[in-house]
Amino acid sequence: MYRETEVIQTIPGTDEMVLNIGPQHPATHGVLHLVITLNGEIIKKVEPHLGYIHRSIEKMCESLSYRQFIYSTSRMDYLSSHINNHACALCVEQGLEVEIPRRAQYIRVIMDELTRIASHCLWWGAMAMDVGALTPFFLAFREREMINDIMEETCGARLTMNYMVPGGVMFDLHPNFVGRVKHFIAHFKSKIDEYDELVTGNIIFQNRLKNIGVLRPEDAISYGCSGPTARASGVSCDLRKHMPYEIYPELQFEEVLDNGGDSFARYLVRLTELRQSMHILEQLIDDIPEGDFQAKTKAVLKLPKGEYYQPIETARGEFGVYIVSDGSTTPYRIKFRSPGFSNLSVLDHISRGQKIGDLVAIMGSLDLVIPDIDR
Amino acid sequence: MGLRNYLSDVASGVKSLLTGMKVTGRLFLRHHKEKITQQYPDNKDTMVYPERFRGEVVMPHDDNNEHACTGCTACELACPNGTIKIITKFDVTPEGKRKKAIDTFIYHLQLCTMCNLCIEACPTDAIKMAQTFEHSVFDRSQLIKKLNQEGSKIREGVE
Amino acid sequence: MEREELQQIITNKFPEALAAEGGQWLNLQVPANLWPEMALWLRDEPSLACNYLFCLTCIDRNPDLEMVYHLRSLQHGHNLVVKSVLNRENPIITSVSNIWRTAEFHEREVYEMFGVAFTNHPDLRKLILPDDWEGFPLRKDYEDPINMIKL
Amino acid sequence: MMFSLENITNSIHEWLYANLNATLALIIEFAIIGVLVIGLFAALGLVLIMMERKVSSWMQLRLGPNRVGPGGMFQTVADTIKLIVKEGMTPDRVDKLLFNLAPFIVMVIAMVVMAPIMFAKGFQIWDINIGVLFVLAVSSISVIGILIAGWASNNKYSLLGAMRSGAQIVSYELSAGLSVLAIVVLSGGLRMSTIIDAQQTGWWLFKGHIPAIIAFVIFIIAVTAETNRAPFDLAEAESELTGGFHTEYSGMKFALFFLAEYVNIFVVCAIGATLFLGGWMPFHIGNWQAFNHVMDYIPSSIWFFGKTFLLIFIIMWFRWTFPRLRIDQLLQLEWKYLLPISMFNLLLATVVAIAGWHF
Repeated sequence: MYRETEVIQTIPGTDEMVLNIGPQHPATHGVLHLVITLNGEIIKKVEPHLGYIHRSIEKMCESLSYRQFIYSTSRMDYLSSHINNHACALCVEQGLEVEIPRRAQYIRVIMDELTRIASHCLWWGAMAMDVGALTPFFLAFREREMINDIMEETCGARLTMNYMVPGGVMFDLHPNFVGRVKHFIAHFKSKIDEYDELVTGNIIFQNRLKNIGVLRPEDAISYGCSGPTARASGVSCDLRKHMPYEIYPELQFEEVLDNGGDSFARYLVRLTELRQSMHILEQLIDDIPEGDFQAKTKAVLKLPKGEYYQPIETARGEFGVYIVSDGSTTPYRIKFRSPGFSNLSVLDHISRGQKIGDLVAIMGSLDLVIPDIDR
Repeated sequence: MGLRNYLSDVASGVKSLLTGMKVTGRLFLRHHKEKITQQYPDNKDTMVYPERFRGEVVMPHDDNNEHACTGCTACELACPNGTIKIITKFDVTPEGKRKKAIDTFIYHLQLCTMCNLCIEACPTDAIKMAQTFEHSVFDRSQLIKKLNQEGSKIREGVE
Repeated sequence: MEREELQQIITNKFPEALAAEGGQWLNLQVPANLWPEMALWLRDEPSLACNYLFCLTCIDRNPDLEMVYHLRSLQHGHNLVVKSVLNRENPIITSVSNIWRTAEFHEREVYEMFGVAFTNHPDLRKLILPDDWEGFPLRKDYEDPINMIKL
Repeated sequence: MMFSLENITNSIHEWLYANLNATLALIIEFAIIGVLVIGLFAALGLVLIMMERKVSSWMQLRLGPNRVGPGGMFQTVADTIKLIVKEGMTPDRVDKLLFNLAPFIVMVIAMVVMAPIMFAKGFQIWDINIGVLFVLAVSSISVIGILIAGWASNNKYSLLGAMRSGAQIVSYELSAGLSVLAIVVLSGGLRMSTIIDAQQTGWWLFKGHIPAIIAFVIFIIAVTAETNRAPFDLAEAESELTGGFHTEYSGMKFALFFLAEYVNIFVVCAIGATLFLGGWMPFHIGNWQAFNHVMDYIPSSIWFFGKTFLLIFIIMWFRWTFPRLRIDQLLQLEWKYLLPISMFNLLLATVVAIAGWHF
């Protein structure tokens, strides 16, 4: 009746065992596969195995024209697809040397900031869910849904908009757009305090994140971290300030920095960035200049022979588009420098010695989007 | 000193927890007024679809079963995924000239990413995006669509 | 720092580094054997302090392979592109993962996509592709009749 | 009172003993009780799962289940039917005996704990003289069921979940016991009926001064942890361990774990209601004769279930508000905060009881 069964294997000679987290796991938000070595609850090593959603977008883009390849970047970091498209459009414009109409610049920046808010909202909900609180997720979606509706009305899609085209934007703003954004700002201002009450101040939440996954500034730089992940370690790297594009130099906003370096600092930086994005939106929404929304470009775009790199600040960090052109209608080589790829590489370094629950919290605070990592 | 810290820790911790419970308690009492989810198939009649929403490429035909597509294949070239395939034929006009026209406008919905580039590329506004979005079918071949209707021809005056 | 000034400093130290004309940033062509020494110097030289490797990739310049390193100095705010041409048949270059840790992942990606072998890399395995994958997908001569659909 | 559960049980008891011989009567009584407990078990599962889903949906501004029956009332019935007809899978490399045994252990323990609970005035299965002690003793066995489930599954997630659960339940048993002891000291008895009778003039929560209030708070926290509920749901920890100790379970075996969880909540809340809120005792205010009289008209079973469900609601409220603790924080909370406080509190309660400072 009783049968001797195989027991869970440990690494010979140690008390350590290997645990596969993912590719299907609630905490990995997608298909990230982590092979972690555990001693009890303590993490000894984290080894990411990527590629479950690798589509080789870089190779695909080599056969697409400069208008066509932009859409594929929405499928990388799908939470900030506008900003990815923006980077591609900017990179092509850099090669074409076209002047973008001022109205288009305003629209682009507004869309970028709305996307950033939507992305951070989703992150906030997912982060709270990672540490076990389920209600914030729905509150975050309430706000995100408003942005999605605005996007749907103006851009025609909710997630993968493909609204940015070389030379400007695809359509003009919808007549309702300004009113709806203003309504959103007023709504969100009253709700963001609820976020603080429900999650930020909560002692369990704070204890789960404080002093967990501490990333020192020199490590953040060495590992190539960018965006809120690096800024939470005190590394000033906001490309909107350091390598400004569009109308960012004219705007009043602060680069959010924190010196904590732990998960809670990353959390606070993102939450403050939400407020900064609102501040940017408030400056822009009232005086969008009249004019063209798209510069005149040729039907078939050809970039002069050369190399173009365009970095942009997405919700997750520095997204770079590196186009090598041989003068034909399609790029010779495209490299997408995705923020998630570098931010993921730091995971092993900062989660060693922490517990499984902490690993989940650290992954949440790094705000990883898996298609962005795999490309 | 140690005891005092200990007690103030406990007090501030409890306070933060009660603040959180206040928020969810407030939401609980407000639940009948505010709903963030929708009963999707039930509210279909009252749902408003934004006119720019991109669900599927369609070719509008007027009452005389005429469309505006000249068969220039600009959309086919603009499409990044090979979604559109246009088969052209040559019509003979009343004046006896041979004129290029579409025979079949094939649209592979299963490949389409709704990027809107074909609509932007179309010089005659012959195709547009429809607001439908329920495209699930049991057989993938049903997603290959012929956009021009049977017996349709090009509208007069469209070049 | 101005581009000319930057070029001056580097070519004084490494006369073999050839600066290319044009491009948005200073573009240097470096022999592969010189690269590890130069990389360390680029990071540690206080006037350059290129401490942030933000992009590492490879280009298949048929027939050669070309490694591209994009460097930024977070203190001084200048950017720098370093390139190194490798032999297609036997592409070997020293890893810079001990200088910039981010290179560890990026080099693994380049290794599987282009087949560039990085010496001194701590863990040179395939990162994205399955372990039994054959061929280097991002090379121009890569053919895969099943997975690549020509439109 | 015209309607009383006490009269019904007494008349059944007398009729059985008058018409049948003693052994047969006892067997029939056992059978009746067995059917009632299983019925209550099923009914509680359905009601509590429904309640959980509605409470969670309302706190999250969702609609919640609303398809099956009016207002989604029969959703859990439909779910239960689904779980019953599902294939009960036993994975290949598990320890089959223990794997299949574990859900039953957990369920049986949840049922046994119901024995000394007084559901209404005079309506109780077994007024055992160590009532409270019995509950504490038996409910702590449930950790064995969880440990067996986690070990037998031969899954690393299950094992981690079970080990966490073991550490957690064993620790929190202490402060739950100590907070219960505070009330035992005040009432002067372990028997459930003694404790309830001691609250004739007022519930312990109100007349027990500070020690009773502290004991109540600690009790609620400790039993939340003991029943593996969020924020102490480390044994399941969905975002960390996918399903924790029941990762490998499906179908009816999973349903038994699920039901046992909810019945355990009911049981601990019933104990809480009995100890701190006077069980079936109506709410009385000092000398307000008219008010007290109106309160007396409400049946005792409604008082009991009302109080129990209030406590269940609070525990559900916790779940949908708080993030989960980490395992070391969980143990830290117990050993650094709850245990010292409850020990001190027991001392305080003893002083209050000896000095007779309570009302």
